[in-house]
Amino acid sequence: MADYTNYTNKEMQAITLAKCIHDGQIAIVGTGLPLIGASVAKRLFAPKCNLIVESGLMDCAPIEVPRSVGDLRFMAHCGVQWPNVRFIGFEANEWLHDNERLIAFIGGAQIDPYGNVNSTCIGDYHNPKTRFTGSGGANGIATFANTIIMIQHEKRRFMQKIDYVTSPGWIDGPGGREKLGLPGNRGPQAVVTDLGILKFDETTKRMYLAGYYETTSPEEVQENTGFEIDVTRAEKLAPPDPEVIRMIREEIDPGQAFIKVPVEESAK
Amino acid sequence: MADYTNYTNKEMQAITLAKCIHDGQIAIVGTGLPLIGASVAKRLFAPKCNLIVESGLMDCAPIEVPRSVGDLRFMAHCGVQWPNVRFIGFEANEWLHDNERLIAFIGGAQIDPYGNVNSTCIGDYHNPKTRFTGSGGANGIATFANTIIMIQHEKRRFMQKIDYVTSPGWIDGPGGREKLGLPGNRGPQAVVTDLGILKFDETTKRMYLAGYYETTSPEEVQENTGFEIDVTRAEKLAPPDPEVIRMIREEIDPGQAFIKVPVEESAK
Amino acid sequence: MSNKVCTLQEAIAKYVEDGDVISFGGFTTNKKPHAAVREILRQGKKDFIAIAGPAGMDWDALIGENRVKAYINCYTADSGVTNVSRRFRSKIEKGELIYEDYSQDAIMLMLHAASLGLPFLPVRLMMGSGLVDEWGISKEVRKTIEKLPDDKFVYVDNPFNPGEKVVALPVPKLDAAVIHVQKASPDGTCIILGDEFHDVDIAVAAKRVIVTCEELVSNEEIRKDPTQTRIPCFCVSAVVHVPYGAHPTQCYDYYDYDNAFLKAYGAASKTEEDFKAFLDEWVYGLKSHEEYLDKVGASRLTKLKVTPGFGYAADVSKED
Amino acid sequence: MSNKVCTLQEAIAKYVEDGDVISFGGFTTNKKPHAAVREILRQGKKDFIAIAGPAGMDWDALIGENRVKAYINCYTADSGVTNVSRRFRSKIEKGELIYEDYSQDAIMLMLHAASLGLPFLPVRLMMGSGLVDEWGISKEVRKTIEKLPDDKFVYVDNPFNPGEKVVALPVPKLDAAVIHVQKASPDGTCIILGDEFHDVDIAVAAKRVIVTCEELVSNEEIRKDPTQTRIPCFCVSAVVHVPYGAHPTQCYDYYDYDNAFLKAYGAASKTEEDFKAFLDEWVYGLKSHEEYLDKVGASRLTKLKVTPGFGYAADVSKED
Repeated sequence: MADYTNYTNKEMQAITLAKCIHDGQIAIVGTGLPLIGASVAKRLFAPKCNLIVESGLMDCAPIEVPRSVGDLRFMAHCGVQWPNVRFIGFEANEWLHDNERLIAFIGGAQIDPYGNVNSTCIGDYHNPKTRFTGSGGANGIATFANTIIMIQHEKRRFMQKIDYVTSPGWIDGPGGREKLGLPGNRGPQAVVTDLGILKFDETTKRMYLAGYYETTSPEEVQENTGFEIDVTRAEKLAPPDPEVIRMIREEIDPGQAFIKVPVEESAK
Repeated sequence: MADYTNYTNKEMQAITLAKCIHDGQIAIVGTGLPLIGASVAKRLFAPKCNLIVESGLMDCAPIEVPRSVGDLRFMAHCGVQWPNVRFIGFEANEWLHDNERLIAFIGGAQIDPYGNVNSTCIGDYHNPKTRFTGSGGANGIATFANTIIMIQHEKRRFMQKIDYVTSPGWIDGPGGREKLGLPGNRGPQAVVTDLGILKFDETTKRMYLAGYYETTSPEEVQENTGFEIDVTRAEKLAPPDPEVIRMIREEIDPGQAFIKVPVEESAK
Repeated sequence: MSNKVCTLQEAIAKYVEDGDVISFGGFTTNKKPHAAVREILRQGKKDFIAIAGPAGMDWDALIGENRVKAYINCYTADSGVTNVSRRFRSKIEKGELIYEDYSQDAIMLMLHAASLGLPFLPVRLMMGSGLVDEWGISKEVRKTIEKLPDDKFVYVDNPFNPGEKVVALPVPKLDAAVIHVQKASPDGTCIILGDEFHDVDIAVAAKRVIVTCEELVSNEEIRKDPTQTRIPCFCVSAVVHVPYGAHPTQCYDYYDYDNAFLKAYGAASKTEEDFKAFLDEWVYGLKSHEEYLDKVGASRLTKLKVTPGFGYAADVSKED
Repeated sequence: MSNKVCTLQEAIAKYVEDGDVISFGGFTTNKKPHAAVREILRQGKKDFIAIAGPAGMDWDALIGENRVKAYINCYTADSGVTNVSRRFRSKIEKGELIYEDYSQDAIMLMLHAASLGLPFLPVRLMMGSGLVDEWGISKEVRKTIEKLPDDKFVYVDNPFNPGEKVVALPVPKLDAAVIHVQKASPDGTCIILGDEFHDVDIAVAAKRVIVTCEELVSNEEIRKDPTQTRIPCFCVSAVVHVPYGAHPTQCYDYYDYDNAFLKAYGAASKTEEDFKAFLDEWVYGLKSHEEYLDKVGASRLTKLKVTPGFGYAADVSKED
């Protein structure tokens, strides 16, 4: 029998992402961890949630893990294969209609205390040390939808000031979005890392540690965060049910496209 | 044997319209006479012309005469069933690309010496004596495409000043379109009536009589035109080949949806 | 996925409100949601701000019944049957309708811009015409109608082409949209065959969307070939199974127009009295769409079926 | 209707010009017109103003070969294979590429606005981000590049909502577009299956349009079911029959991506030397698409065929 109690922080991260989706919500997912998380959510926590992707594929139910948001695996048996511009319009109209249904997952290379995210470059934009892909759909998503940010928890990524804002978060605190022309009633809801889950203070809009994994600690989170972070409200999150781990390893990502099974397990 | 020499002015008008389409052109047609004309053109004078309609149906080849631009008879076996906005974009891009392919047919209730057309109302716009449908696609067409105007030749329709400009023509002469923001290299090319064909002077952009039917005369045209019109350049147009009349009556509009066969003929 | 199937009565009662900014799908005599319009008439809903695309007897009847507070219009005729809808004409000639004219291009792009969520819409349309020279609804009157923008349009400069003046159009904020489609599933996913017209635009742009459908198919069935689907479930509030829901207009791949019916309406609508009698007979005198269908008659409906291979009710019986 | 069928060499030679403002269809690893891109590489065409939608190895290879004068971009990666395209990254890090970042939403809407013929495009996008704070190409440099607008964007007021500032984007003027479709007819009518992405937009917006297709069907055949067609003949300059023309990317209903090939490119493109060697082997060393297909190999291509009922190359051989 395979061992499903030896869960990894990455698996814990996927499950924590999954719990961010409320039942009945429409989750904008990409590939990778958010898709794994959304798949877990759809099977366990939020069976009535629906998945959409920024390329315009609405109401997806991939059987095999897609590699990109334009993948045929997303297209097969989805609800509608919309061109991208209709997705953009849908996203904007959800805000215009004051609907609270959208929850989106975005990633990045750097994040600041207000959840502003950089996925464009390290260093000066014009002479970058490292260049990434650019915005993709993330900027539009961060404009109109509530987001869950997914990022590796490292000091060099959690920075007081990031090099470039690809996807706006709460800018510099309360009222920050409005003054720049962004919808004020949308923004990042949580940051899910390999160490825990961070949320934003309702008053200050600054990040605080809301939960950490059994295998991590508030201290470890602070050590890996490049700015002062409030850990006083943090709770230890319960470990995952082995059945959930089994589901991820055997059903959702059997090819280990995005989550590697621990070595002792895969060597078995 | 049916008599195909007893052609009517309406049939002559359809044939004159047909000759306005050059081979290889894309004709924007509605229903009624322009469609009859375009069908004649496609069969005889311009076999490589294509028909499109403002509802977005591209490259139509109706077998039975459609009653409206959204008719299933236009949709069946057309090239593409575009939504209307793509038609609008296509029309605008033909101008942006400096293509000279489009030729459009529009109708109206009133026309002035510069080919400005009213299809909205008789009398004051706010308190009209008679209200018509409104613009439909005609305004956009008159903005971006060269047009052929089809109208009954009556004094009350050919006016020095029309009650409302639904579809702009040459406005008030040379430079008139440009100064109002309209493409200056597009505009009305001819007016085809039940009495003849009128064109626009290259220098003054004012209407003149270019041709009249065997059954009419320059004098009759002037009598039925509510403004001074130059008839000195007018030529008598050759009568139609009986074969063309046969084609209209037997093949193109056998149900007499838009062109009535003369009474002695239909009573036969 | 939630099940949105309900009766036509329930759908109209719940998702169409007095005073709504509302738009209908279809094009003059093609795929107009007439069954839903008849139910709107029956339920007495009123005070609409109509963003009428190419309209016909749908809006003409509502205008005739004084249900329209402001009519934003580009074309109103059951084209090919009447050259202008008669109640529309009559109310305007009598000064009893508040109306605004745009070109069809402008209105279709405005609805499209709404579906794209644009803040406003700059176009090179309507210039040099009465459509910019005349405002059907003055700024003063507009200010008294809450859901109408204060301006019909505004000239703005093209920031990328100095000196070029273009027309900025307002983007409508639709409260409700009603469309008729060929197939829908209980969750609201829709298949539209033939020209979609502006149906997808208004389904995305409106807050409340009613879909009437020829065939109700399972959520699983409708996902078998997503190259055919056009509207995702998220956009739809109610799904109503209404066979012949577009009668007397056409429905691609299903049925042709009922020209005799349209002609009868065209004739009746010439006078107030005949119009009222027509509605009494075909709308108010009937409790439901089912009664309407029975009154139209099964054999008459059967004759409207499209001829396979033609897409309309062609008479091929005399073919050699 | 004119016959527009020609060879890939002829199409690229005639309809793609040095200095073109150009856009390709498809989405990262789906339906990219790679055969055409390889021919563009072979013919030495250059100095492109690229309006790159979600790009991958298509634009990465052209950037690596210094064919791009200005790169208007939102995303460049064969996503799922490389997290960023390596020549793109390298050229930027070395300061050897003139580039501008927009969000994907912005670029897709800009191409759509071009297809609609809008004079400019107001959006509520990119605000509060580096996308408005930083200009990749300064106004000064823009003025030296004839076919680029002088401004990346301009803030304008929403004339219908006093006080609201929105972002006005320029509408690109495309000289050329290249798309790959499932079926086309000699006159240029196209069937696109699966997500059309921005393919129809660029086909309408561009002055010259090259269509490569999996299957060339007759003008009559393609009109049998116009619910499937997406692009009318009028928009197309050249039709080229190029089976597997999107390889190594996907083509809905036809074949899956060749992941090993994409991975090989991803690895090779990490260094200038390996990148050059890869192109020598797979582009310059081959005279035509036919030679390319033979080199890829028939059995390898066969394995990519989509599994009926799945839409991708699913392994159903182990099903119970």
